[in-house]
Amino acid sequence: MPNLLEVRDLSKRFTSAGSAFRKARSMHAVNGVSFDLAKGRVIGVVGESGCGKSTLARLILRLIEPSGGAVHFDGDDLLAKSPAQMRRLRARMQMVFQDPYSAIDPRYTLARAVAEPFEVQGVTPEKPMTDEVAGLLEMVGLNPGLATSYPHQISGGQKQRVGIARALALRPSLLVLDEPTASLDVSVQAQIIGLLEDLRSDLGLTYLFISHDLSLVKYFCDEILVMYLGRVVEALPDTAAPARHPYTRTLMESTFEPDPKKRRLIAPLEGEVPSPFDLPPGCAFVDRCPNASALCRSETPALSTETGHAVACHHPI
Amino acid sequence: MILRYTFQRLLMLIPVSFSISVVIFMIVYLLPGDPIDNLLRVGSSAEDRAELVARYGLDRSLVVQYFVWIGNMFQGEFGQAIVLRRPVADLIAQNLPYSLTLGGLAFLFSSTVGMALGTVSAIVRHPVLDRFMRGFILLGSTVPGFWLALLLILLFSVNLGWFPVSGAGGWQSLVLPVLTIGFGGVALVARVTRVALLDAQREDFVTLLHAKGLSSGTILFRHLMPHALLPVVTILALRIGWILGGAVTVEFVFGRPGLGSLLIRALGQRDYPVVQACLLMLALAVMLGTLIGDVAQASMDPRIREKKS
Amino acid sequence: MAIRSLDAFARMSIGRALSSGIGMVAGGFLILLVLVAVFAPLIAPFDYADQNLMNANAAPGWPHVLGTDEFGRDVLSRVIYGARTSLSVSATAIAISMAAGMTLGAAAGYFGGFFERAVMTVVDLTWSFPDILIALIFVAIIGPGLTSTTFAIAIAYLAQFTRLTRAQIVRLKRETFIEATINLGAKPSHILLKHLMPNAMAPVIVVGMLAIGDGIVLEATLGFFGLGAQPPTPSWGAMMSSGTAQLFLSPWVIIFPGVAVAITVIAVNLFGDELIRSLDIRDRLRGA
Amino acid sequence: QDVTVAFSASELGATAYNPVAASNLNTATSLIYDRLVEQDADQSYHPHLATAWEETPDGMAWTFTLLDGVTFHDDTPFNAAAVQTWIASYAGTENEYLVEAIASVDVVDDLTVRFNMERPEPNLLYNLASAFMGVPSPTAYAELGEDFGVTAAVGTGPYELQSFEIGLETVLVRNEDYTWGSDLSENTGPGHIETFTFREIPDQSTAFLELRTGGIDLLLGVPTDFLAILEAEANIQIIQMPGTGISYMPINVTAPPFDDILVRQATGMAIDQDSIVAAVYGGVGAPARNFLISSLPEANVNPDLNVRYDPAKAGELLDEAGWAMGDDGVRVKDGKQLSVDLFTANSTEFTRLTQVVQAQLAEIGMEATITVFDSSTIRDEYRRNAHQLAVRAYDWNNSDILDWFFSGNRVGYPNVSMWEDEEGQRLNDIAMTESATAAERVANFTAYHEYVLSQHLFVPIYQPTQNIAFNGEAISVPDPVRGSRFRGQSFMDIQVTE
Amino acid sequence: MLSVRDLGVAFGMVQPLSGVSFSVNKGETLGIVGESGSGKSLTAMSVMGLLPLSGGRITGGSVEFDGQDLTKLPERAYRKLRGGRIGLITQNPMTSLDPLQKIGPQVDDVAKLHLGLDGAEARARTEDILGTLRIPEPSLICERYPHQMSGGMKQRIVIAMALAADPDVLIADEPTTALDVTVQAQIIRLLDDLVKERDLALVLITHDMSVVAQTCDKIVVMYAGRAVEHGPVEEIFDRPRHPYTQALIACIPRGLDDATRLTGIEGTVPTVLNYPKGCPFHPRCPRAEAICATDPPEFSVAGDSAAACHFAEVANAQPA
Ligand SMILES: Nc1ncnc2c1ncn2[C@@H]1O[C@H](COP(=O)(O)OP(=O)(O)OP(=O)(O)O)[C@@H](O)[C@H]1O
Ligand SMILES: Nc1ncnc2c1ncn2[C@@H]1O[C@H](COP(=O)(O)OP(=O)(O)OP(=O)(O)O)[C@@H](O)[C@H]1O
Ligand SMILES: [Mg+2]
Ligand SMILES: [Mg+2]
Repeated sequence: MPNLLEVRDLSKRFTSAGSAFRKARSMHAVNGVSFDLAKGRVIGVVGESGCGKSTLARLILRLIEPSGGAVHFDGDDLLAKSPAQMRRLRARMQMVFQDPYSAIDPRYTLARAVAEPFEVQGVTPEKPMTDEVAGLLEMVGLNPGLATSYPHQISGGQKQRVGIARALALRPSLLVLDEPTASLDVSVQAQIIGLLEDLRSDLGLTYLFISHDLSLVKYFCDEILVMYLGRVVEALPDTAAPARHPYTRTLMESTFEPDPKKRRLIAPLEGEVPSPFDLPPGCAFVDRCPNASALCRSETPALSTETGHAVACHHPI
Repeated sequence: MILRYTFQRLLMLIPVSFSISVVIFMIVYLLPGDPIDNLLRVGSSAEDRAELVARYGLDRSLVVQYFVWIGNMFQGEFGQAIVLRRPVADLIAQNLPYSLTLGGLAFLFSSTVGMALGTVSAIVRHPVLDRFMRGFILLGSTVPGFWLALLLILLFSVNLGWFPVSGAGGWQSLVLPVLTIGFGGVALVARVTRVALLDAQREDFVTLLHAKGLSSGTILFRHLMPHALLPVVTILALRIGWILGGAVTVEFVFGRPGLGSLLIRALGQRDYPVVQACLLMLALAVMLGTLIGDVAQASMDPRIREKKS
Repeated sequence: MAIRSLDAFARMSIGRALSSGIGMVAGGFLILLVLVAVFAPLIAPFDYADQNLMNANAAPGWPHVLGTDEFGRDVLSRVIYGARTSLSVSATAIAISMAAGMTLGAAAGYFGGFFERAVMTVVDLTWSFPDILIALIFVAIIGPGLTSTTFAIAIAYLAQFTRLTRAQIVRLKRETFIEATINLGAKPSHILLKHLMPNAMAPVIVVGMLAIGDGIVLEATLGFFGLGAQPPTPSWGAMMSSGTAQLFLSPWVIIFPGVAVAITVIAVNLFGDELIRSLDIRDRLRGA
Repeated sequence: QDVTVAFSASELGATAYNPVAASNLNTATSLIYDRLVEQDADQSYHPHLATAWEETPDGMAWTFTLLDGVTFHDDTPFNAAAVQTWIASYAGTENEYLVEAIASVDVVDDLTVRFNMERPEPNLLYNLASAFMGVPSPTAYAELGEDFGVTAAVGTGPYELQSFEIGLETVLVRNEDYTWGSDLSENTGPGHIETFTFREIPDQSTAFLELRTGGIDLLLGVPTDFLAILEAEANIQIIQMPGTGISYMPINVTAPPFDDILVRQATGMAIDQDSIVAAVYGGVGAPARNFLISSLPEANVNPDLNVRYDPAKAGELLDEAGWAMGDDGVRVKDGKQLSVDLFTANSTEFTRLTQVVQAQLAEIGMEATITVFDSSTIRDEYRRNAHQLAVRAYDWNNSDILDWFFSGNRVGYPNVSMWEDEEGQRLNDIAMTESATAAERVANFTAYHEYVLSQHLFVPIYQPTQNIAFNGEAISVPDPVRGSRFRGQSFMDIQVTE
Repeated sequence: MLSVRDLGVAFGMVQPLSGVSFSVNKGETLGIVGESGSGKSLTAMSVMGLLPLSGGRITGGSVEFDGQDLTKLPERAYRKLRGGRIGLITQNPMTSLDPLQKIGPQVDDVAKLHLGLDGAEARARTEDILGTLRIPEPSLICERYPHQMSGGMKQRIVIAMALAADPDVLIADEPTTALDVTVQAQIIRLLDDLVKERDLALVLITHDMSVVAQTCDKIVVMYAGRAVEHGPVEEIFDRPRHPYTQALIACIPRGLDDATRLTGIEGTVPTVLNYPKGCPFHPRCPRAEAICATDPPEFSVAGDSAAACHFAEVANAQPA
């Protein structure tokens, strides 16, 4: 399978505005992230809040400008595109957002929201617009009768479906899903995940799936990237692969099984997540790592280029 | 911490003050008419005029005039009033106390009464009281000041004879002006207090305070009030300039001196130095108000203290 | 822009505002008032400028229902025509102020950075300065009359609209749907005109509505200083400023326009409150 | 023992108690300073600091004998030397015109001075009686310089300046040493009242209420429209005195359509002075027919020149001038409507009067648009020649006011009519400088006045009365009031009622 | 220790909670699970007697604590219990502390109020408790403001406040929802330890079935303002009898045994304003019949557990 997406050494540095009294502080929200995503695959990105997952998604879609690195989409170097070219390209790479509640303009009817992609791209759909909209709504499991509703009249799960319909309107090949179910109830989350699975097989979509829920990622994805404070610390080639980075291990142990018979002994409390503004030298996980050594404190481990299962650790398990 | 913060805010005011001073300086040149004309004897010659122009330094370039002016201002040297023929500083010194007393009292009145009303209406959620408050607040923003002043005079001075109609004599002469200015302020402060308290009551931490077993009174005074104070302080601080200069109407009706009246009068007579000095004083008050507001907020709210420093 | 913005959403809200009891009464009164102002020549029983010195200061009665003033002019007719002046001055001023404030605020909010800081500093200053002083300075610069009153009121309220619009834009810019629309490949103009502005508008329009009330009061105050409408054009403010002595001689000359101002402003406020409630934008008004 | 007085509206805003240099003085000035002579209501002159005077037959010298034993508030003596320094101090001031005719002052002896004249000046006594010729202490005057009249004011008057807050109030305290009151007052010794507080109340309505509620005891200058209300109040008494001024409407002769004398004449005939007196002023005061108050002999002009209401004639004149009546009641000429600007100052009295004028102009087909200005801006407008018609008033009881308002030297302001005319200037010069005797002066001014009238430069409207109201329960006021105005001499006789 | 019987709550005309029963003993953890809006927090508020704050009232049932019915307790006495013998931990640590006050005094208050300690004693106790919660350098933390701390730290402070007066019952309303998984694990462990060490009765409210499975002894499943099933945790997970419970368990993605496919539950969660008549779940229930739409089901007891379903027995026959 050819790669639909190739991300190389992507970085983003945020700088807080300094003033006469305060030094400008900067942080790496995303630091040297590289991976490939083959057509038709689903890659999952997990990590704790603030580790840079959403920033990564925005960088890939070039919604924000990276500080370094490269993104190739279907062979095109995205960063070399002019704004106008970029706008056209967007039709092929879409995103579903974490918060369905604010993902639709409150003044737009669902029909108008779903038709907006065509308007924006200047594309005339094959069918009449109303039919096209109805078709899209049906595709995501919504009653086309809802077309005249406003967002505030429908539930969160339904809003998320509208968000997906909008993203799919222009037949993209890549869909970036940024925690699409995080703000939904479990029963609704299951609906949406089911829908995404169906769409993937029906439309041959490629997904970049972002989540903080390891079990969900394991359920949904083919490969998994584990991020910690802006870096990819481990790239699991498949969901069954055993964790080799201590952080991934911690993450897995913190995830409970939905089965009272499989209770586990939770490891005792460990240190705090360091502030991204002043990371310790060396490995960022060092303060919470049981295996930390002097080397870990001085040298940042690189993501091993070892084929298949890459890990950024001096002492992988 | 607070000192440092205050100092930083002060430094930040420098560029702002500079731009304001330029604006003020320019406003005066936008005014039609010429104070020299007011000053010239009728039928006097061009030389007389040139002489006066030179005497007041109006013949130099605007930039030079500006720097001379701002330099003088810095030394507290407000110059000589052209029409009123006395040091501007004297005029300010004469009028400012009136503005400060009136403004201060109105300020005190509207903040205390307003906060009390707002608090009561926020905690006693009674439909009748609610309607009364709404009506009162509405009235406060509805009735033009001069109109209210007239009605107050009619009632308290003419019919009841409790307070003098006008003037700046003893405390009695302050009552009606303070009431007039304070009325709108009371409504404003009451509204802000009420909203802020109701907002604060909805915060999660309040639930937890109740869950700790604290009494409603303790929660109100120890925890909710500080939160309600924040916006009230902001509003009040912003109104310092307002109260000093915005009392013109009231000063006019009650025949009181004050910064506002002085400004209006000087404006009418095109007395540049006085206009400039008055505007500068007001701008200073406004900036001081913002500063006080910011510092007060920062001293009450650790989050602000940190974010802004 | 204001008319176009009356989309289905806004119509719904106005409908909802009108459907509450208070909202209906207040809204009905305002509509009536506008009609009176527009059709003043048809409604007013007399010419507002016709003097009849022999019948000056006549008490309310017949044919002068609200009495006559010191020139024997019909007070009712003057109050009716005064609605015209007061409403149109205030509404025009607020419209100008709103247009300018929205442009400035949107630009400041959208572009941010130094431009934003510069705009906001200036605008904040005009805000914390007493509005009556701003008005008086303005009148001093361009001279008395309705034009200058209009501009003075417009300037006095500029800050409010600028701040509000900016706050809305800044808030909206962070909303997911904006990012989503950018991600669809939308141009900045599309974002600004189709999403940001329409969404920012609702609270600005409501505040504008409320400001019309304040504008009427400010017009009245300027009238009190003799700086508003020039005689014999009636304006409520000018009529109210006839002085205390008039309260003894012919109180109706002062009382009726005063009552007109009070009722109108109260109606504007009540209706505005109702709109705020039905648009559910109370929180959005607070931030600014 | 304290009496509070409110100034009349026209007296507000005096910036200094400096009779020599100030352009604006108020009644309190007349209590701080004494004048050499006083003028009574019948225009006769009475001795005060000068006990006697004598004019040489050719009018080229005046000798004044001064009162003995007079001291200034700073205890320096009042004598011939003081008068000499004082007259000299007018040089270069706004009020220099008052002493223009005096070439030099000789000290004859300690209590005798001689004024050597440039030219005969029949108006000299009038000038000396004016408030602007109160005598300040030369020592203090030299010492204080610019501050004279601001921080301190030193005269010989019955009251001393205790405090002066500009625009607010002036407090005067009794001069206990005073024994030299003029014969216009009953009381020539120290005043009956210990302290006079003069307040500046800008809003007439407020002043009225203050009087009504006892906040003030005496209100100088009651607007005529308040008279009816005041009369209804039991405790308030009113004194009416003949007025010393005229309300009128200057016409800008340089601004079309008023460059056409026919239009100007017609405009004059549009104003119904009688009905204005009756309706606007409730019959108090008198219609003005020409530019001078009727008590001045120069006001007796050829009756044909007096301005009278005659709308029919006005219409004819306008027709003749080519302004035909249009359908909407506004006259038209060459497709242009007869629309003019009518300026007025920002005070209730003026705006009222102006609105009536506006309505009366409409009757003859002239549409006037009113603009209300504050007094300073309106002056700028005149200077800019931006006006057409205006409603104004002046307060002056001497015919030299004609020179003030119509001299070609003062076009713009105060010559609001913008009138420059050779013949007019010639008559003006004669009247001002070439009259040797009083009778000659009257004749010259009458001629000038008549010429001015013939040019239709203004429309006279109204001669107000001076109205003084006081709280009869608190004070008593001399009756009848002597002097041309209610000032110093009358205050001497004010007493507190028991 | 604490037992709730047939609790009902109303706000004006709406009745968002009815028929909730459960009980919990010392050393026991009770889990209350349910989706958003199902009434979990309302239950907690009712027990704390804090409903009047939001304008609600208890319309029926009882809340028995240590033998007395709290619903009849006067406010003054209730205040002694709150924070004293019953502690509350709220959902969002970010907003649960007064941002304008330092941490120390906020925690001190509890000991001062309920244990009658003076300032220094209360502070000593505060530092002590913060220490047991493994907060480093308690004395320094006491001088900090809430905004200076991480979410996990704040949640521990809230727990410290709940523990300061040595309560018998702790009610934790979604104590970990706002936290990251690693932090969640720490907090859960902490609560677990506390139950064991202090012999606490813990009511753990959550929407996360995995958390319940990890920590609870008993659970109550809530749906649309009603308890639909309750019983020992193993039993409910092994043999859920209510179709809703079954569906809920089926909704959990189990990454490792990748056999099932997630479909979710058809339809949407009803809101307070349109709670269905009869069985609240019937519009979404695959097994619903006519009776479900009309008659609210009674609890059918089987062993220690009970399910409110007309077809509980049938359901039990074919576990999910
Ligand atoms: N525009 C921005 N300016 C400054 N800092 C930013 C910006 N956007 C994100 N950050 C910071 O970058 C870091 C990563 O943020 P990001 O939103 O990518 O995290 P995340 O992994 O998506 O977290 P979550 O799970 O909470 O969504 C955070 O510390 C955040 O504060
Ligand atoms: N003050 C109130 N007035 C009216 N209804 C209320 C009020 N508070 C809560 N409700 C309603 O009661 C129902 C239960 O709310 P509750 O907060 O207990 O749900 P929850 O299960 O805790 O949900 P979540 O998981 O979102 O916290 C909700 O549908 C809510 O709409
Ligand atoms: Mg994110
Ligand atoms: Mg809850």
